[in-house]
Amino acid sequence: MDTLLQVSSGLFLLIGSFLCLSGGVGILRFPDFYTRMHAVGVTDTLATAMILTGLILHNPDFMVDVKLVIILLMTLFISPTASHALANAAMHEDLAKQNEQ
Amino acid sequence: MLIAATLAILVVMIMATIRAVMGPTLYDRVLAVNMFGTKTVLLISLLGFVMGRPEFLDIAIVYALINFISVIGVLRYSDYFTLKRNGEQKK
Amino acid sequence: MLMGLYNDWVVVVLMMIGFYIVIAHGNLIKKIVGLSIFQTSVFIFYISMAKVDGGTAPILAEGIQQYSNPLPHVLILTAIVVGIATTALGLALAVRIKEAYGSVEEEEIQKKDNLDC
Amino acid sequence: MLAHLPILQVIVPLLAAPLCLFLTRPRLVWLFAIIVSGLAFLISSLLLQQVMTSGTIIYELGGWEAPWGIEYRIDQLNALLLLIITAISTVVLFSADTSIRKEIPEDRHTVFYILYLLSLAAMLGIVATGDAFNVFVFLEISSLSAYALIALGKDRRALWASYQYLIMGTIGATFILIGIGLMYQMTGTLNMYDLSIRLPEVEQTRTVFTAFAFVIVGVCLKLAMFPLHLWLPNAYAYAPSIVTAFFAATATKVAIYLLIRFTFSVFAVSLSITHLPLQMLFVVLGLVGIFVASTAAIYQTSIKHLFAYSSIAQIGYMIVGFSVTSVAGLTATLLHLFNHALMKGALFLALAAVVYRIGSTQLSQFQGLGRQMPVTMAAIVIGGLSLIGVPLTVGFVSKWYLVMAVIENGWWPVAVLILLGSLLAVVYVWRIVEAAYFKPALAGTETIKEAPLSFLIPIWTLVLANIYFGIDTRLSVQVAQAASQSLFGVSP
Amino acid sequence: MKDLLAVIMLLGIYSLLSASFFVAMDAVDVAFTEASVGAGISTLLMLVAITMTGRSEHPVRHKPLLALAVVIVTGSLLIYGTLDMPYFGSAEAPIHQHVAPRYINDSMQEIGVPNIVTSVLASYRAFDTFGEVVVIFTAGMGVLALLSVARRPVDIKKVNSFNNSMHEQHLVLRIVTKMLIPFILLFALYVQFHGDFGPGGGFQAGVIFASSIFLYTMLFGMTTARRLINQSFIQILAASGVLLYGSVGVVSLLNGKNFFDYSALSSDPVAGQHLGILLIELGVGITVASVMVIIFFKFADRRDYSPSNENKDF
Repeated sequence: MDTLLQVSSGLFLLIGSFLCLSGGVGILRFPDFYTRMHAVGVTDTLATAMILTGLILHNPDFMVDVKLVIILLMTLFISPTASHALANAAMHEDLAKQNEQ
Repeated sequence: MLIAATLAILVVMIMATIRAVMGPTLYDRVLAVNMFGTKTVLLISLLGFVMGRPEFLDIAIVYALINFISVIGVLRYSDYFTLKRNGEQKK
Repeated sequence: MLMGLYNDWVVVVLMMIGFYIVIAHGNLIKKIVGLSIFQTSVFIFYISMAKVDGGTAPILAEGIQQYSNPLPHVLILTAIVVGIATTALGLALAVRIKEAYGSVEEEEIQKKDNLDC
Repeated sequence: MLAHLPILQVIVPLLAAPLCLFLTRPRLVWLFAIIVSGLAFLISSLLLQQVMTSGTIIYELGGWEAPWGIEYRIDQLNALLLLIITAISTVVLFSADTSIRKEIPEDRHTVFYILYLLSLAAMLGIVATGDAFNVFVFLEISSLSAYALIALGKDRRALWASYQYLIMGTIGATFILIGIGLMYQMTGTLNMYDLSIRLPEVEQTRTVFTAFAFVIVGVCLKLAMFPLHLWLPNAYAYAPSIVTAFFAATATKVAIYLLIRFTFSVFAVSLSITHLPLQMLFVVLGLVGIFVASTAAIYQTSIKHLFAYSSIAQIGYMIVGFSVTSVAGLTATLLHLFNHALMKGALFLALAAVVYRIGSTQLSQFQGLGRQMPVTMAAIVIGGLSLIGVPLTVGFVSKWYLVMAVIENGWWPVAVLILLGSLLAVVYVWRIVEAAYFKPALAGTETIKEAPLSFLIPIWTLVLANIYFGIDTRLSVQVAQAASQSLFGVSP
Repeated sequence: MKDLLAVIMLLGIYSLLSASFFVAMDAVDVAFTEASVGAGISTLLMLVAITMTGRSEHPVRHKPLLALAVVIVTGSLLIYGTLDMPYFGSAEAPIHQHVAPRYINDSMQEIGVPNIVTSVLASYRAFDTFGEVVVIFTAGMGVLALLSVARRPVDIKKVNSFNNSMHEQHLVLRIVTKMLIPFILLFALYVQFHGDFGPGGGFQAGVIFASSIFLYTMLFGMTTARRLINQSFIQILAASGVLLYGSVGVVSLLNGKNFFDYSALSSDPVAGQHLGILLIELGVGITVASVMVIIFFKFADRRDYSPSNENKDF
């Protein structure tokens, strides 16, 4: 049971790190803002969820797990909202520019 | 595995910083800062485990909150500039 | 020596970057940003001296022998508060200066002052 | 309650400041502030008496003994400073209500008194404490309230002066913080007394040298010592007159105190003077400061600027006396510190009265004022004579002691230069006298009346003190001597 | 970097980085504070300030050689000073030998609080912390003195319509924020009262509490927020926080002990210490939260009503 937990925790962390890195490559290499936004927005949320799940599996202490779950929930709420707000603001600015032209 | 994940996050943080410095638009920077913030949250949680005292996750919660608030702040006040500029141009 | 002190040298470089921004830039907001960097670097300097190899955070728990030094942490908590207080007041002054002079550039303000005299 | 006097000294004004917010009318706040300041004055006189009879008082805050907790350590030097600060503050406050009515909008009066009390309490805290980090904290309270008070000035240049002061002051404070950090790293303690015991063991290290340099530069920034004085003239000239009177008489004194405390108590004399070329450096900077600032004072067109530059010159005298590093030299510095507070308090308060009547301190506006405001102008003249160092005024006493101390050390040229510096003071004081008494009044100024009593009484209290302590020097000299002897560890 | 907005964001990153460094250096309390203050509050204040002072910086014309010289001299002096310093992390350094061991070994018996930083902060060096609260109070009063505006708004309607147009587009944000705010407030309370056992305490709690109000204000507008929070009430609150802290000291004075000697508060010294720490942390929290709100509101007020905006078309 213990080894199973350890192995699955490691697996989650691995996937999380991979997603993180791909997001990082995305923010550097993609050509314009919206594509970068896509790269970051998707991987950020998923990678965070993966790594935090990995940590939860890693740790048997109840209090710590509760806090990790809270962080997880908060990221699930906050990350997409922030991405949404950002994209929204960028869209508005673009629209404003087009109107001028 | 924990250490590998920490290193991966550090690398991503460097990437985000590069984007934040390069820009070119304001929104790219905000995006990079936001990404940097979420990665800091992860880094703090991981560091707690690496150092063997994972009780201090409260800090990570604060980071998540502050990150959200500062993104909202930047957007809110950059709106101010955009609207002000548009207003001036209309005149 | 290199291994023992590299950390302090990095801090010194950071401090001096902040210090340079304060005295070399003419924009009032940027000066405050510089002050902020300068102070934060001093905080890093204090905190790094508190670290003990193999120590952990100074919150007592069973089975831990070695703790880092809590006193610099306390001092820096106070200093952070002082820093934010200074920043707030400096920004308030910058805002008032903008209203009174119509600019936050050191050169322009001095030019307008010389006209007054 | 007598045992708790050291802490009450600081805590009474400190807790009174937030209480002001509960009072509804600015007038009430003013009365309250006077009462509090008077109470602080009473406490400081009791403290001085106690220290003179029974020696150093130690007060452990929170009941924790010294290197672990924070302690207040009051010796003769601190007690003298506490007395000066509270006395000046109380006298100045008497005219505050009348003066700020003209200079500050009504809705800021309460905030003004709160900041004033905070500034007072913070200066007392800096002087009373025996803990190096506590000095930093209170230094910041006093600086923050000073920035805000200066920015309340009517002219827009007050804002700019205040901003420059904020930048310089924060750099200075951060330098002090770095210095304290380095000292702490070498000794492991923050308590000044403990530091003075543990520093000699490591005094040869480069780290302690750097720590000393940073603390001294930081304090000198706050002190406005000669090459670092650039923020001071504008800050004094554009602040509300009452604020100028209070700060000119006290703020630089607190910085001098810190300089003395750090060089003589914390770093032993052997380290600060023997190992470093500090003595020469200070003498030269002090003398250059006297000449540059006095010359600058002569060319000013605004009297507030004139006296601000003269303050920088007077700091030069204190630095010279201090760099002699003998009991006599330090006595002269302390005497001058006390006397200069009296002179500048009187002078700037008189200027506040002039501002109240004519709304300006330009020299050209002073024409004929000798006849229109005879009592105020007489005070300015006596204060000016005291600045020059004419016998029967306090200025003479301290210059006398200073010259004697310098000669005792065999520095003849320095003594001559000090006297030459006084001649420059004659020139700038004469310019005021000339304008006020020997020029016809400007057209349309016939209606100017003498200043109201709320100004005249405090001004003349200070002027009479100027004369009294110029004639009867027993009290001031005795305390100054006792303080400098205790700093050098000589038993009286 | 001529765009100040970008500069401020990078400053935020620097602050976050240094806070992560503090965690790595075991200074959890400091990291907590630096994150909420450096990355949160000061970034926000700077953002508000540049909406009033302008976003771009003029190029520097002259070459700042003097500044460079000063910086190099100072820097080399510091490097020179580091040469004799104890090495990084060495347990033999004087600071780990002299004063600190007592805090680490005896604070549990003397004060009974597991977080050593809290016990040093709130009891051994309580007076420093009192000074810290007064610093914050002074800053609040200073901002009040500098930025107060007369009650008369320039054109309240215009300002409001401008603000509203900004909020309408943020429907999603508003809903998420409404869900988050109660949680943030709860978390602030947790930090406030959990400071004895883990990282946190009055200062951090105050900042978190204030930042939830900032969030609300940014999304729902000043007018709504002002309906919620009365200005003079919040000033009184700031003062009473300082007074609460001070009065704990006064009570111990009246009981014949030294100022801030909490053992006077109860018959059992350790219980007295505990009570004292609880009370002063509460005082700190109240003052910090209310002063932060005062400062933020004054800045925002100034922008909406300032005379320099009078003629501008919003």
